[in-house]
Amino acid sequence: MTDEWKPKILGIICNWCSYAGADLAGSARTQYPPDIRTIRVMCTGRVDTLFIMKAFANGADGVLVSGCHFGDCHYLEGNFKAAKRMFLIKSVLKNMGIEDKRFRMTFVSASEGAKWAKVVEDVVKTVTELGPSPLKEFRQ
Amino acid sequence: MVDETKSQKPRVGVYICHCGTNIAGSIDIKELQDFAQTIPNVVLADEYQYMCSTPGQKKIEDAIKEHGLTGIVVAACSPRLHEPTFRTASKEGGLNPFRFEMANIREQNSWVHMHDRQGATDKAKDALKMAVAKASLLEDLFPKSVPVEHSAMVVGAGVGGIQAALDLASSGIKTYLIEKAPTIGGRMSQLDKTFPTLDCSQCILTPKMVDVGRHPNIELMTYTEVEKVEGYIGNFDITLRKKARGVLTPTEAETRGIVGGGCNGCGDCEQVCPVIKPNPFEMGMAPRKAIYIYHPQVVPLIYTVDFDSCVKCGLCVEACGEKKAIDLEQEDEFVTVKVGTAVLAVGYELFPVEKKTEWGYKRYDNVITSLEFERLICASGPTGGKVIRPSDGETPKKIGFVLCAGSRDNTGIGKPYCSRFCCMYSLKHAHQLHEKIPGSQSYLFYMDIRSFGKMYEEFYYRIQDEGAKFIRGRVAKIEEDPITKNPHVLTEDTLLGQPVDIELDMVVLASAVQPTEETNHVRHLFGVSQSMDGWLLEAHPKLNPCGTTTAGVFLAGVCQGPKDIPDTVAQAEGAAAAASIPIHVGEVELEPYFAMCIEEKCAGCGMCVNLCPYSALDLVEKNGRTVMQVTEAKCKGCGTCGGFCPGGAIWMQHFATPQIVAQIDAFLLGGEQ
Amino acid sequence: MSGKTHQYAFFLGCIAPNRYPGIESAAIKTSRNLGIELLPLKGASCCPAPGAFGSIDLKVWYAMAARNLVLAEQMNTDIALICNGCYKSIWEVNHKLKHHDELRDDVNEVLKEIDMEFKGTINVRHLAEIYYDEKICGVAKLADSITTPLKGVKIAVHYGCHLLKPRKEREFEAEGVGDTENPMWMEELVAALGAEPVQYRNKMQCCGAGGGVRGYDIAHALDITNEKLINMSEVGADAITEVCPFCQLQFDRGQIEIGEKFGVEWAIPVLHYNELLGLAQGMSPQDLALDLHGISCEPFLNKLR
Amino acid sequence: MAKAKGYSDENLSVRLADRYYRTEDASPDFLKNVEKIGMTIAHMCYQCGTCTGSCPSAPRSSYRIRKFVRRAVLGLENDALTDPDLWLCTTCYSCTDRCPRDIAPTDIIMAMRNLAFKREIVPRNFLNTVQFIYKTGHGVPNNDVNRAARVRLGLEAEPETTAKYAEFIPGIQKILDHYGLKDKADEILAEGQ
Ligand SMILES: Cc1cc2nc3c(=O)[nH]c(=O)nc-3n(C[C@H](O)[C@H](O)[C@H](O)COP(=O)(O)OP(=O)(O)OC[C@H]3O[C@@H](n4cnc5c(N)ncnc54)[C@H](O)[C@@H]3O)c2cc1C
Ligand SMILES: Cc1cc2nc3c(=O)[nH]c(=O)nc-3n(C[C@H](O)[C@H](O)[C@H](O)COP(=O)(O)OP(=O)(O)OC[C@H]3O[C@@H](n4cnc5c(N)ncnc54)[C@H](O)[C@@H]3O)c2cc1C
Ligand code: SF4
Ligand code: SF4
Ligand code: SF4
Ligand code: SF4
Ligand code: SF4
Ligand code: SF4
Ligand code: SF4
Ligand code: SF4
Repeated sequence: MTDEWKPKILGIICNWCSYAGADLAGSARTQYPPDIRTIRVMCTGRVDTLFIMKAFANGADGVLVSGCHFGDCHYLEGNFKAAKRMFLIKSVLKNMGIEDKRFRMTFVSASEGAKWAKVVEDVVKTVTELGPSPLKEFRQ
Repeated sequence: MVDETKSQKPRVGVYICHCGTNIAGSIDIKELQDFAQTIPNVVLADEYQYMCSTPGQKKIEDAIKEHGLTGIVVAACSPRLHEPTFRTASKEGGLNPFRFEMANIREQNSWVHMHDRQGATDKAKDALKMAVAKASLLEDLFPKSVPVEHSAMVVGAGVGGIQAALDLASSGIKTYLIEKAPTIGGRMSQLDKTFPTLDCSQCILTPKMVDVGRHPNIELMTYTEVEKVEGYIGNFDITLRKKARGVLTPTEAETRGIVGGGCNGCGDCEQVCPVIKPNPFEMGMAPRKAIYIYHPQVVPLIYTVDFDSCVKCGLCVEACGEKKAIDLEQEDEFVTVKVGTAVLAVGYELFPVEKKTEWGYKRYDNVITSLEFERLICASGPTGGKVIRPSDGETPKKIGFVLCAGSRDNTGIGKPYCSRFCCMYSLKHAHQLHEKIPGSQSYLFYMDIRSFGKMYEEFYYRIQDEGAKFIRGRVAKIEEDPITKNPHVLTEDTLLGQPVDIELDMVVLASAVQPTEETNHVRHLFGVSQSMDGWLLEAHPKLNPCGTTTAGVFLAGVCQGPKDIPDTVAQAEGAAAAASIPIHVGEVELEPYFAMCIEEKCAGCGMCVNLCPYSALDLVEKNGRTVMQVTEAKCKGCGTCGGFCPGGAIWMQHFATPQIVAQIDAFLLGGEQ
Repeated sequence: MSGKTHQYAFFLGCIAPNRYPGIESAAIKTSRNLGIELLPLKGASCCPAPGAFGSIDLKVWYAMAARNLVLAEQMNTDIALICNGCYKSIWEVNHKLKHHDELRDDVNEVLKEIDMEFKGTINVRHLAEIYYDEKICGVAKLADSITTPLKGVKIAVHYGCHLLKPRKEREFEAEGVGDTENPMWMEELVAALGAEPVQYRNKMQCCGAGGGVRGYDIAHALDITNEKLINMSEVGADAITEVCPFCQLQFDRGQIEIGEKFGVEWAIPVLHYNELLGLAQGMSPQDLALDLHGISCEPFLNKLR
Repeated sequence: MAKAKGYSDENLSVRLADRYYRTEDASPDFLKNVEKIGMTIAHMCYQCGTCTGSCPSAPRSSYRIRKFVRRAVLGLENDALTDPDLWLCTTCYSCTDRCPRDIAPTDIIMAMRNLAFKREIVPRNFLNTVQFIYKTGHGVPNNDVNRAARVRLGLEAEPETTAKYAEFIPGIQKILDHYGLKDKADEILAEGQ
C-alpha cells in the first residue's frame, strides 16, 4: 500500500455496446491500465444514481458509466435516459465535495475496442491526477 | 416462487480457468485460487486448464451435487462467449442455470494487461469477489418460452436476399421478401459477367429471380420499405410501406373489380409518356420515362410511375386502356406482418469517387466508374454492349483500370477498408475489353492484387497471359488532354522506380463501396449495431458471422461488409439456416431478465410507465392502491425503469439492486470487513 | 457589411517590396477601394523563407515567423499578406503554435530573450482569399470596383502551392477556397476583372522555385517552369497571374533564364493578381512599375487597348 | 554492415562490393527522429507510389520521394542524408495532399534536411539566405534600382520592415544566435571555400 497509490475505479457498462467493446479491446490485445473493475448491466438505463453514490460513499476514486452511442441503444433509448440522469449526478457530487471529473459517462460501441482502451486510460489518468477521493479520507 | 435454496446460506463454487497461457500467462492462478478460498461463501475453489472443455464442465456438474452448491462462479473469458456453456453445465449438475456468474478475467483482464502481472492478478481478485458476491444473491429463474411465428422476412432482394428468401421458403417457411426498388436483383443484375467463371450475370441470376416470383412460400413485395419494427424474436410485428407505384398488378386490379386487367408489361404507356429522366439502373447513361421499368427482365414485370417527375398528363392511362392498370391517384399503403425472424440483405452502393478530386471523375468525360463500365459492356446495356468513349462515342483501344479508387485510404475522404471485389472485377474487365475490342490494351494500376478465392489466382494468371499490363503504383492523378480529351494517368511504377505518364482513351475507376444511405435507418429499426466503417455488425466475426446482437435478426451479403457473389450467397444460405432454426424449433426461450414490481414499495407515481421504451408497464389498482404492473411478454429487461424508480420498487431479475450493490461493496469494502 | 472598413496588418515579405514594389503599391490602393485598409506592420522581417529555413532547422523557422506574428499581436490586428511563401510561414506557424503546446513553449522560450511572447490572438489571411470572402469583399463587390475591364485577354492562373497545400492542414474562412486539385475561385476573381481565365493542363503543378530548388539547382527548377509555360501556351494564354511574388519571379525572370540556359524563348507577361486588379481599377502601368518586370508587359497591355 | 572484401585489386573490391541490406545497416533512431521533427507517420507507408507520381521533381531527376520514405522506415540514414536528391523537393506538398495513408512525405524530407544540416550537409544557397537575414532581416534585400522605383510609386524608399526599422535587427540576430545558426552557416561556408 505504501509504495504507490492506485485509484479504485468502478465501471458500469452495458452488455451490448461498451462491454462488447471492452471485449473487443481484449481480442485485439489493446493494452490499458488495470485500475478499473467493471459491472455488467444490460443497459445503462439500469444504472441507478444510488449505485454511483454508493460507490463514492464506499471510497471509489472514480466511476465510469459507459453505454451505446445515442441512436444505437439496444433498447432504443435507455442510454439517453441514463445520460439525462447522469447529468444530474454531477451537481450532486459537487455538493458532496467530490470533483465532478471523478464521474464520467462515455459512449463506446461494440466495434470500438480501441476507444474503450483510450477511455479507460483517460479516466485512470484523470483520477490519478486528482488523487484519492476526498470522501475516502473523510471516512478514515 | 417457493425456493428452498433461498433460505439456505449461500455455498459458492469457484473455478479459475487458465485458458492455456491466455490467462495463466498474465495472472497468477495459484495466488488467485488461494485468495478465492478466503472469500465469504466460497466452499470450493478449483482451477483447470480449459474450463469450457468437457472435463472442465464435468467438474462443475459433479461439484454441485457433491458439495451442495447454491452458486457457481467461473473466472475465465467473457460471458458473451461462454456464459451459455456454463449455464448448461450448471443445469446438468442440477442447479438452476441462472445461479451461475462469470468473472471476465481474459478479454477484460489478462489480454489487456499482458505486461502487468500483479495489476492483472489484483484485478482478477476483485473480479472474483464481485462475482461471488453476486452469485451469493442469485435466484432461480425460469426462462419463458414463447412460440415462434412460422414466417420470416428478408429485407433487400439483391442476390443475397434472393438466396436467403429461396432457402427459407424452400424449408417450408412463409417468407416476405421486401425490396425498395421496383424490381429485385440488386447490383448483380447490373453486372455483365461474373468472375472467375465469366458466367453471364443475368443468365445465372434470372432463374433465381423467376423462382422468387413463383415460389408459393414467398410473398414478394417490391417498391416497399420497412416502416416500423416491434416485438422480439419469434414475434416481430413489422409495418411495411408499400409505396404508391401508380400501377396495379393483375391481382390488385381484380380486387378492384377490374377483371382481366392490371399491368401485363406491354409497355404501351411508356411509349406515350412525355417525361424523360435518366435511368438509375443504367447509371444514368440511358433515359427512362416517368412510367418505367429498369430493364426488360424485371421481376415482377410491372411498370412503376415515378411521381416525382410525372406531370399527370394522363396519356399513359389512355394508352393502357381496358387493362385499367394505371392509377395516378394511388397512395402509399401500410401493412403489418408478423414474422418470427428476419434477414437483412440491404447491400451497398459505390463511394462517390468524385470526392477524390485528383482523378477527375465527373470533370473528365472519359473517366468512368466500374459500374458504368459494366453497363457499357453489357449487351442489354445502354449501348447494346458497345464500349464507347463518352466524349466522342469512339471505340477506346487503351483503357486504364484504377484499382483501390477510394479504398484503403486513410485520408478521411476515402474508405480505410479494402473493398474486396474490385481487384477481381477489374481483372474481369480487362478480359472483357480484350475479348470485345480486338487490338485493345488494358492497363491495371494496382497496389496489390487480392485474388484470394477459389480459382481467383488462376484467373489472375489467365488475365496476365491475355496481355493485360499491370503497373504497380497507385494513381497519383489523372490529367485530361484539353484537346483530345484523352486522360493521362500519372503514377510511379514502383517496381521500376520510375514515374509513368500513360495516355489512354478511357479510364475506369474501381470505386470503393460503402453502405447505402438507408442502411443506418434500417439498422435502427431492427436494433442492429454498425462496425466502425458503417457496415452492419455481426454477432461475432468468426463464430457468428450471420447473427446480430438482436436475437432473431440475421445478416447476409455486402451490407455486413464487402464480399463478392460467392461469399454473399454462402452467407445468405448461412443466414437463412440460422433464421430458420427458431422457426423450426417452434419456440424460443427469452432471457428471464424481466422487471417485477415490489408492490409494498411502489408509490404508484407512474414515472416508470413513461420510461419504458416498450410500453410494458401500466398502473393498476390492487387492494385499493395504485401500483405498477409489468407485462412480461413486452418487457425486454433493459432495466431503465429499475434504474429510475425513486422508491426502489422495481426488482430487475438477475440485475437486482441488492445484487449490484453487493458487487460494488465487494469491490470497495471487500477487504475491510 | 459594405461601407465598413476592414483593417489588417500588412505583411510584406521580401520579394514584393524589394523586387516588385508595384505589387505592394497596388495591394494598398486596390484594397482601399474595396474597404480594406492595409496598415504597416513595422519591423517585420522575412517570413522567413519556408524552403530555406524550414530545410535547415524548423525550430528557427517557427521562432522567426512567431516574431512577425507577435508584432501583429501587439497591434491587435489580423495579418493580411500577398505571398504564398509568406502564407505558409506566417499562417502555418500561427496555426501550429496555436495547436501544439509543446511547440509554443519552445518558441516562447526563445522569444523571451527579446521580450516577446506568442499568445495566439490573431489570424492570418491571404489578401486574395480575403477578396473572395463574401463576408468581407466577394466577387461581386470586386467586379463593381472595376473601371477599365480587362477585355479580350486570356489569362492562365497559377495558384502556387503554399496557399492551398497541404489541404488537410489548411482552414479558410472564405467558402469554396480549399480544393487543391481543381480550384476555380481565382478564375472567378480573374473573370471579375473582365478577362477570360483559361484552363490548362496540370494547372496545380508547382512553379519549380520552392524548397530552395531555385537556388540549389536552377536548371531543375526552370525545367518545371518550362513545362508549365508549355501547358499555358497550349491554350493561348496572353498572361499569367499568380498571388505569390516568388512564383512571379520564377515565371518572370525564369523565362529569361530559360532562354539563356535552354535556348527556348518565351514572352508571356506575368502579373500578380494585385497588379491586374490595379490595371482594372484604372492604375497606369507606371503606377505599377511594370517596367521592372523581366518580361515586357507591353504585348498584354496592347491587347487590352 | 557491408562486408569488406579486401581484394588486392581495389577496383574489383569496389565493383564487387557487398550490396546486401542487413539489419545492422539500420540507424536505430533515424525513423524516430524523422517522425518527431516532421510530425508525421512515415512508418505507415505502404509504398504505393502516389507521392512520386505526384512529384514535379521526379520526372526530371532521379529523385524519388517514395524511396526516401522507405529509407526512413528502414533506418537508412546515411543513404538518405548524403543523397544529393534530398534537395530537389520543391515542397509543393502534392504528395502530402494525396498520400492515401495520410503521411506527409514533404515533412519527412524537411526533417531529413534538418538532420542533414546537423551533419553540416547543406547546399550553399540555403546558408546565403541565413546570412542575408542576419544582416538585413530579409532574404532578398532592397537595392538602389528598387528604391528609386518605390519612390516613383509614392512609396517610401525603404519598406515598413526591418529595412526601415533597423532597431529590430538585433532581436532577429538574437533568435538566430540562440540556435547558433549564423556561426554554423559561416563555418560551413568557410570550410567550403
Ligand atoms: C462493378 C462491379 C462488378 C462486380 N463484379 C462481380 C463479379 O464479377 N463477381 C462477383 O462475385 N461479384 C461482383 N461484384 C460484387 C457484387 O455486386 C456483390 O457481391 C453482390 O451484388 C452483393 O449482393 P447483395 O445482395 O449483398 O447486395 P445488393 O446487390 O446491393 O442488393 C441489395 C438489395 O437491397 C435493396 N435494398 C437496399 N436497402 C433496402 C431497404 N431499406 N429496404 C428494402 N430493400 C433495400 C436494394 O435495392 C438491392 O436490391 C461486382 C461489384 C461491382 C461494383
Ligand atoms: C497456420 C494457420 C493459421 C491460421 N490462422 C487463422 C486465423 O488466425 N484466423 C482464421 O480465421 N483462420 C485461420 N486459419 C484457417 C483455419 O484453420 C480454417 O479456416 C479452419 O480451420 C477451417 O475449418 P474446417 O472445419 O473447414 O476444417 P478443419 O479444421 O480441417 O476440420 C476438418 C475436420 O474433419 C476431419 N476429417 C477429415 N477427413 C475426414 C473424414 N474422411 N471423415 C471424418 N472426419 C474427417 C478432420 O480430422 C478435422 O477434424 C489458419 C490456418 C493455418 C494453417
Ligand atoms: S472457458 Fe474461456 S477462458 Fe477458459 S478455456 Fe474456454 S475459452 Fe478459454
Ligand atoms: S400500358 Fe398498362 S399494362 Fe401495359 S405496361 Fe403500361 S401499365 Fe402495364
Ligand atoms: S401521367 Fe405521368 S407517367 Fe403517365 S404519361 Fe403522363 S407523365 Fe408519363
Ligand atoms: S479488392 Fe483490390 S482493388 Fe479493391 S480495394 Fe481491395 S486491393 Fe484495392
Ligand atoms: S416508478 Fe417505482 S414507485 Fe413509481 S410507479 Fe413505477 S414502480 Fe411504482
Ligand atoms: S426493464 Fe423496465 S423499462 Fe425495460 S423493458 Fe422491462 S419494463 Fe420496460
Ligand atoms: S503516397 Fe504515402 S503511402 Fe504511398 S508511397 Fe508515398 S508516403 Fe508511402
Ligand atoms: S512536396 Fe516535394 S516530394 Fe512532394 S511532390 Fe512536391 S516536390 Fe515532390
